[in-house]
Amino acid sequence: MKSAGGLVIGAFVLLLAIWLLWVVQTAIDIGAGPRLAEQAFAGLPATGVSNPVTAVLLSYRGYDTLLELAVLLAALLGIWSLGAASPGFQAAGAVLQGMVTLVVPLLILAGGYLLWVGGHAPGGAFQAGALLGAAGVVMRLAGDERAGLPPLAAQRWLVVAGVAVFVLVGIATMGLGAGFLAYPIGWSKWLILAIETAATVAIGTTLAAAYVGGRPWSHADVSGQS
Amino acid sequence: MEILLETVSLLLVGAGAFFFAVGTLGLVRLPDLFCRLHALTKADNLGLGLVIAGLLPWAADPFLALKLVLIWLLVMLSGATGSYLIAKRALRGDGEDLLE
Amino acid sequence: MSEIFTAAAVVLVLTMAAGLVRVVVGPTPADRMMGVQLIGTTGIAVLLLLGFAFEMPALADVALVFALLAAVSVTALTRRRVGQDRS
Amino acid sequence: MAQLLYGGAGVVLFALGLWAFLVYTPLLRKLIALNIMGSGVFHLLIAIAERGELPPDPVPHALVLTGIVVAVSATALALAMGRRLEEDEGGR
Amino acid sequence: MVDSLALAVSVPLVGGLLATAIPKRAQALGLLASLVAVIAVAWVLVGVWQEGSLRSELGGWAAPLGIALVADGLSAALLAMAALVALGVGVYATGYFRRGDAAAHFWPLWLLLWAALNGLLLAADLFNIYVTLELLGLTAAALGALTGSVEAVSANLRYLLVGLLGSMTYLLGVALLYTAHGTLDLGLLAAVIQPGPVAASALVLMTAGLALKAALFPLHFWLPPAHANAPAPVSAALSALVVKAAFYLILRLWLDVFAPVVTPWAASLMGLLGAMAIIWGSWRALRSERLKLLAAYSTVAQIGYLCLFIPLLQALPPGSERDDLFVALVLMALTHGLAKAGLFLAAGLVQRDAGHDRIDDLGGTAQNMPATTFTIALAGTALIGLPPSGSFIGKWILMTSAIESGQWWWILVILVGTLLAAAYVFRVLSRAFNLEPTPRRFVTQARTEVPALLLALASVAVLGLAADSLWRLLGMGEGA
Amino acid sequence: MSLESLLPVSILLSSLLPGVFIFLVKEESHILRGVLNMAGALIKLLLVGVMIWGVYRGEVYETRLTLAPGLDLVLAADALSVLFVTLSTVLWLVTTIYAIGYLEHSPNRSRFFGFFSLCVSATVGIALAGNLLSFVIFYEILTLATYPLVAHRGTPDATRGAKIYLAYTMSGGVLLLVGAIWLQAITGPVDFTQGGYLGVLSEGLHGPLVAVFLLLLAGLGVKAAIVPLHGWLPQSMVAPAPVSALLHAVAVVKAGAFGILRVVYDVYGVGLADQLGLLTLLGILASTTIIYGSIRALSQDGLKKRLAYSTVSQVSYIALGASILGPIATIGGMVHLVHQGIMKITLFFCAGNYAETLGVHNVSQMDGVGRRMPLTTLAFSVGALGMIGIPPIAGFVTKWYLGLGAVEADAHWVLLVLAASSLLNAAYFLPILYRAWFRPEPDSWPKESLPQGRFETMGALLWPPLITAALCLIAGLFAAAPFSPLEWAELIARREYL
Amino acid sequence: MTAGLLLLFDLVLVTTLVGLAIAALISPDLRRAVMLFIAFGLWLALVWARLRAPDVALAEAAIGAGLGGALMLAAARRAARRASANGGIDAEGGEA
Amino acid sequence: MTIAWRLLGFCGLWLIFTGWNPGSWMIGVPSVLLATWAYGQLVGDSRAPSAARTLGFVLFFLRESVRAGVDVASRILRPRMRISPGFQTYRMRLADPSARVLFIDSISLLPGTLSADLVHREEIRVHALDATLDLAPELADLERRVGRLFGEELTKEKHGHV
Repeated sequence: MKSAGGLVIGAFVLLLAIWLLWVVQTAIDIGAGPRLAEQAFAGLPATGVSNPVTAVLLSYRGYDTLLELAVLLAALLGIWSLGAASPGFQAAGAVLQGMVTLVVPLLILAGGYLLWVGGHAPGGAFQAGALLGAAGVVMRLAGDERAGLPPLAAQRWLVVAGVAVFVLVGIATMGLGAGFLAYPIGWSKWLILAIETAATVAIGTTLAAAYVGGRPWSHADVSGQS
Repeated sequence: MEILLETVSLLLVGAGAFFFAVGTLGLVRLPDLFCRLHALTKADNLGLGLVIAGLLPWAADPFLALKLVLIWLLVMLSGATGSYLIAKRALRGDGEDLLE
Repeated sequence: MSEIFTAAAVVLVLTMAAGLVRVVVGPTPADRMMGVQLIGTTGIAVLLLLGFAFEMPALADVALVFALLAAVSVTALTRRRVGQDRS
Repeated sequence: MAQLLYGGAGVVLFALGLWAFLVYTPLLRKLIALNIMGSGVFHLLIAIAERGELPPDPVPHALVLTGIVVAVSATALALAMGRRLEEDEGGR
Repeated sequence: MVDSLALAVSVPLVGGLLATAIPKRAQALGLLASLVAVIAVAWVLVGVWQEGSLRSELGGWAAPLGIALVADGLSAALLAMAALVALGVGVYATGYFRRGDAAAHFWPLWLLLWAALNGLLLAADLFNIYVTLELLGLTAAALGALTGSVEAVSANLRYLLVGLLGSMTYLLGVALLYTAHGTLDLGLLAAVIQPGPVAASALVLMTAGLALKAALFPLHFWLPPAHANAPAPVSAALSALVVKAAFYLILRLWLDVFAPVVTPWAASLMGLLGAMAIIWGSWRALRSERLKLLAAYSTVAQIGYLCLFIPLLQALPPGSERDDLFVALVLMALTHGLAKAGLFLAAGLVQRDAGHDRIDDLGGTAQNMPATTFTIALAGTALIGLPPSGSFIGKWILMTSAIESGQWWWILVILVGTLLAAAYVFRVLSRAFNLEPTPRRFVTQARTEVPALLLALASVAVLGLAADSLWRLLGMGEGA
Repeated sequence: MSLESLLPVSILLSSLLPGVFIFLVKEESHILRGVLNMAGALIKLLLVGVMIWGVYRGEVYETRLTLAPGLDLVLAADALSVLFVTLSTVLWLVTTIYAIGYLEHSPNRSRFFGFFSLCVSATVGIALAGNLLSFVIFYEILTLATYPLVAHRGTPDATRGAKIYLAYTMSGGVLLLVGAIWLQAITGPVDFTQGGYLGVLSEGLHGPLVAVFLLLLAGLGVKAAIVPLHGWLPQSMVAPAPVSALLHAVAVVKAGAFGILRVVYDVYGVGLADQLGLLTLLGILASTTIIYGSIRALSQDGLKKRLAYSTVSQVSYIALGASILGPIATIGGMVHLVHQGIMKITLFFCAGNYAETLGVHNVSQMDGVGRRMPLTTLAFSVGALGMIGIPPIAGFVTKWYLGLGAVEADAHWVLLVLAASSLLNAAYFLPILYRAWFRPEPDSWPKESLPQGRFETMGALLWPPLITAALCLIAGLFAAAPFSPLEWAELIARREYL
Repeated sequence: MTAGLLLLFDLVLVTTLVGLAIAALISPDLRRAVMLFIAFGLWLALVWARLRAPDVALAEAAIGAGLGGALMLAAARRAARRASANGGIDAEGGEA
Repeated sequence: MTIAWRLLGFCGLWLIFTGWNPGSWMIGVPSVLLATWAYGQLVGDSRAPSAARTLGFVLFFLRESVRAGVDVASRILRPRMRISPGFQTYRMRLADPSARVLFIDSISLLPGTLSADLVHREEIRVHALDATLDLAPELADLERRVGRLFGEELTKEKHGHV
């Protein structure tokens, strides 16, 4: 089964790859200009942040990021709807526990650092959130069934925090007469920081909860559920 | 002064690269899992330490230098823990498992 | 100086590529994981060297993340769930 | 030059992922294939953002960051669904 | 400045957040959010009706750098349909999910799906479309797997994977376009795009990706199991809206952005695929043993009808004839959306009442639930394309164009498709006539039956008889 | 919106709205349902009366709803539509009374009367349709609305019959649709015009126009049961008697025949149709059907089946009338639209009465029914003799005018057809009458239910056939009076041949 | 000098990246595939760092080495256990 | 008191991360607090190392690390590798959890040894590249140094060779 079909598919994909290589070359030749880079740098002062990537993510294309956070939330909701979490891990031995004891606070600290630094240097909410999520993963691996997360009711608020703050800021700016997510001059930096902070917390919680892999401890905490 | 610094750096980084290479060689050459763990933890940690030492003079500010050292410490911590975990799992085995 | 760093990075990348043989040939998952760890450690060195060669201090942060997460996959590989261990 | 080299690598990764996605059936393989496909596209984007001496174009970087988050979310959901299936099969 | 376009996306989003955070009140909050969202959509609709088209630059950044939301007649029409279906599905869901935690899982995902859908319909940026597509795909797959049965989870897992494959392929096309033209905005891209290998490849890649998501033959294989095994309100939304959304994007790309790139040959290929989808989908629907599977296969066929328009639209020069044909296409899409939603909702009731949905054993149930059977009949009328449904008018115009442009062979396909559709619809309906005892009243469970009935009725009566206003809506959208 | 433009749509709604409400009526609410039914029928009759008067005086009634650019739903009243509308309205009233009695104790009455009203609405819509699009719309709705009536009983036979009915009518509908669309693609949107509207633009389009005509004829011929498209009609005899009555006398077959009249007179125009050779074709088809139907009727033992084949045969008189060039034959065909309707409905009512009261379904069981049920059999006799063409019953008028028209147009073969068919009519009806009146009563009837009133059967079943039989006589006796069907048909023919 | 070195560097990076991808995709053993995929992720982060995209490299490193790797490893381990259980060497009576 | 030290430590780390940037403390303060709290949750009951003795240990550690690297490199680089691997068991006497962890980790970074398992809370199985040597004295020395760092005095003789 695999031999004949696989060969056909292989040949097809090979041809596709060759064709695409040529197309990519053509495309690079056509579009060798600055694309959006110069515009992005030119707009930087107005965004209140000096890291261009953050400016794109939260100012120019903030709406994308808003929806991206919603995607993350949707994935977690899907995971939660599939049933209870898988069993936790055995308690960590001394050596692993020793590492976890050091690494988890460091991950939290590094998360905070990346969040902060995102305004003017590489870093930002997602990287920071990923580190927080990794802290959760490490804790679960070390035997904490909850991956260091608060009870489910609180978790629910935490995972929506990112999108919530984002969209509320958007609606608020609209109410101020500036259009959705159009930050007023001068406020931009702080609003972005606020959004990023909420997003970091939400991403961290979501990733850790996704690693837990289901509605955690559904027997004990069923009251928060239905 | 500059030249001296560059030479020291060059030597340290070169030595570091050498130890990395040796570690890799050990990883490939050594006969069993545990021996390879030795190569991985020790040679690479030393290599990284040397590279970082070679870079330290070029750090723009002391905080960056400290960050580099912190990275090294973290690598050692995780290297030691990782090798311990692998060795332990390999020793105990559990059917499915890491030694196949 | 950046030439030296780049050259060192090339050497390191080559050794990493060689180390990947261990990931491919194994023979045990633990061996493969060691190969992965090798990429982690050597990668940190490469990142730092590149960071200095390109004058991008941010790469040190990437290295920091590498370092912080180096042990996660090893841990994930070796940990057992409740009730799954024989010993 | 770097654009072409790395962009070409991106296309190759995409094609490889596509091939593996079509050829293999197990979920995990398909997910790996998808992620490699995605990485290929991201790779292309990052490659064209690189502009030699000039600072790179931040827009593709931002797009790729968004793409990575989306890919991770989807992978996590797919794995959870796969686990659910395994449990059901095990229960039979 | 209140931005109705942004509200149309953010209101369901906020609703989803609230429903996530407060699961005990998920249903009430969800319904409330649905109502507000419908108002927001109505607002957009009024705006489009008056202005022709709306555009808002989000974040205060103009197009190439920022992201814009655009509503023209086409998106407004689909937005309105989505709102109608969503409202129906929402009310239906309050009666359908009896277990509290099922509702608590349904509502957040459902509102996120709606937000994604509105976002997709309003998007004017290639990458933003990708994000909305992914949000749509993830929520749809998660909702589809909500019953938790092995069939549902495995079918929707496949759906998820296929959807991801589609979005990755689409994204590669986006990357190529950005490489060559340095912009992601649909309007700007349409202005600079030129026929050539890059544009052609991007079009092929993006279309292939979207065709996977739109279940265009032969990439439809994932749809029937996924839609047939999802909970009824979800199947309704999936079939009526999610698949349409992907097709909407194909349409946007082919007609707006890539218009100079599309060749008659390519358009005919789309038509051919559509024709095959019609025949194959209808045939499989006729052969299905289960009601929901039948409905799912009929979706495959209906997407085929929409594809038939593409070669004809491509062949016609801009002008009133082409506009008519275009509106007819939208009319068919709307009719099918509403009808399919009604059909799936009704099928869900039948399934719950009978405990199964095997067509051959449905006699008693069909007899027992007149309103539901009636819903199936009305929806079936629209699916076949009988008057006075909107799809009748759509088919009329489609066939007129086919004759006028000399592509008469599509008519044969339509005829066969119509007859097959009649066959599979009446195969179900004939079960309603048997010797079971008389039902006592027409409607037994108003909360579930009435939304389904109204949706089906809208597809038959309202869309058919008030189709002219659609011309006004879209005609103005084109003029502006 | 003026009163004139509201009238056609009010006529439509007077049966549509009650129909919709009847669906919602609880099964046991007999009275409410009856009131809705009767109120609808009476209001419709009233409105139709107003319309007849208006049309007679030359008023124009038109409702126009734009569905899409170039696609108008037009409801308009001309003389031809008034003829058909009046027939439907009167017979709906009668049939409703009959059906209320007939379905006294059977299940699913709300569903039945709901679809019944929809069916009448569709028929009225067909009658009032002012262009081909509207015609097609109501034609298809009629298919949809009659399907549940055919399948109503829910027995395997019923569902099978309904399936066959549907297969035929859907296929026909699809062909009609293609024809209509093709025609519209050629002409653009044009309303029905007296004398036809294709004449002026037919230059160079003869080929397509013939093809379109064939498509339209195929579509309409299915419902009009023209051989070889008649197969569904005998099969759908499984429906309850009121349905058969309405189906055969008014709604379905007449819709087809009416459509043929519309296409020949108001789309193509007789001149063009003749020029294209279409009239000859139609004439041959009609004659074949007339003879074939009669021959098949001879061998049927089931009473309803015999009547069904009789319908196949009789309806084609209408097409035959249309196929003969000349106003007199036109009058004959048009008036038969009405005459065949009232005669055939009488026969079906009676057949239903026999079945309901005595359990008699077959001709062979009918010995002596005239003694047991004299009034019913009297009505039956009137209908049957009318069918054969005995004066002074309505059927005679038809055949007379058809014959005259044939002579006028030098189509002498038509006379042969008429004579043969009359002989055959006699051959399959007279034995029934003989059995009914002159054979002795059997000891017991297959399944007798006791009469509840003073008469041989319950009043609601008895009065309708008596009324329609009377109408047959009146239509024949007072054929020359103003507002008689004949007079009206002459009015139409004058306008068509103007 | 630098340009040449950089080109060499690029070539090694790209070749190895593609090699890793191929190895990960065709590896017959799922766990090996996953580990190769983790290695691929780390390598990708390196490549992106080389392409001056530290933001993206950070994200890829954090995800590839952290959550993604852990999730996939868990899935691969389950698959391996099931395979061994089906092969009759059931360790402790199955997972479920 | 320990909390203050921990806070100070994490503040120092924050400084290392961000450099001298007053504004950063807006995020820094919550991060440091959270990290300190998490550390407190995870660390359990354990002593802190003595700051004064850390320097000495670090120097020792650096020296040993280099020695270890050179040692392993020299073994690997010989054409016929000079190894005879095997296990030895060492009974640990340290009491403080942090000290034990530091000890076990340090073993892996010292020449020729690798801690592989901990049995019954005190028996460390040590893998040696050259198992022919007796590792006990060296390990005991290391253990003593670690103990001293945490304020635990261990006698020189009583190393637990099994």
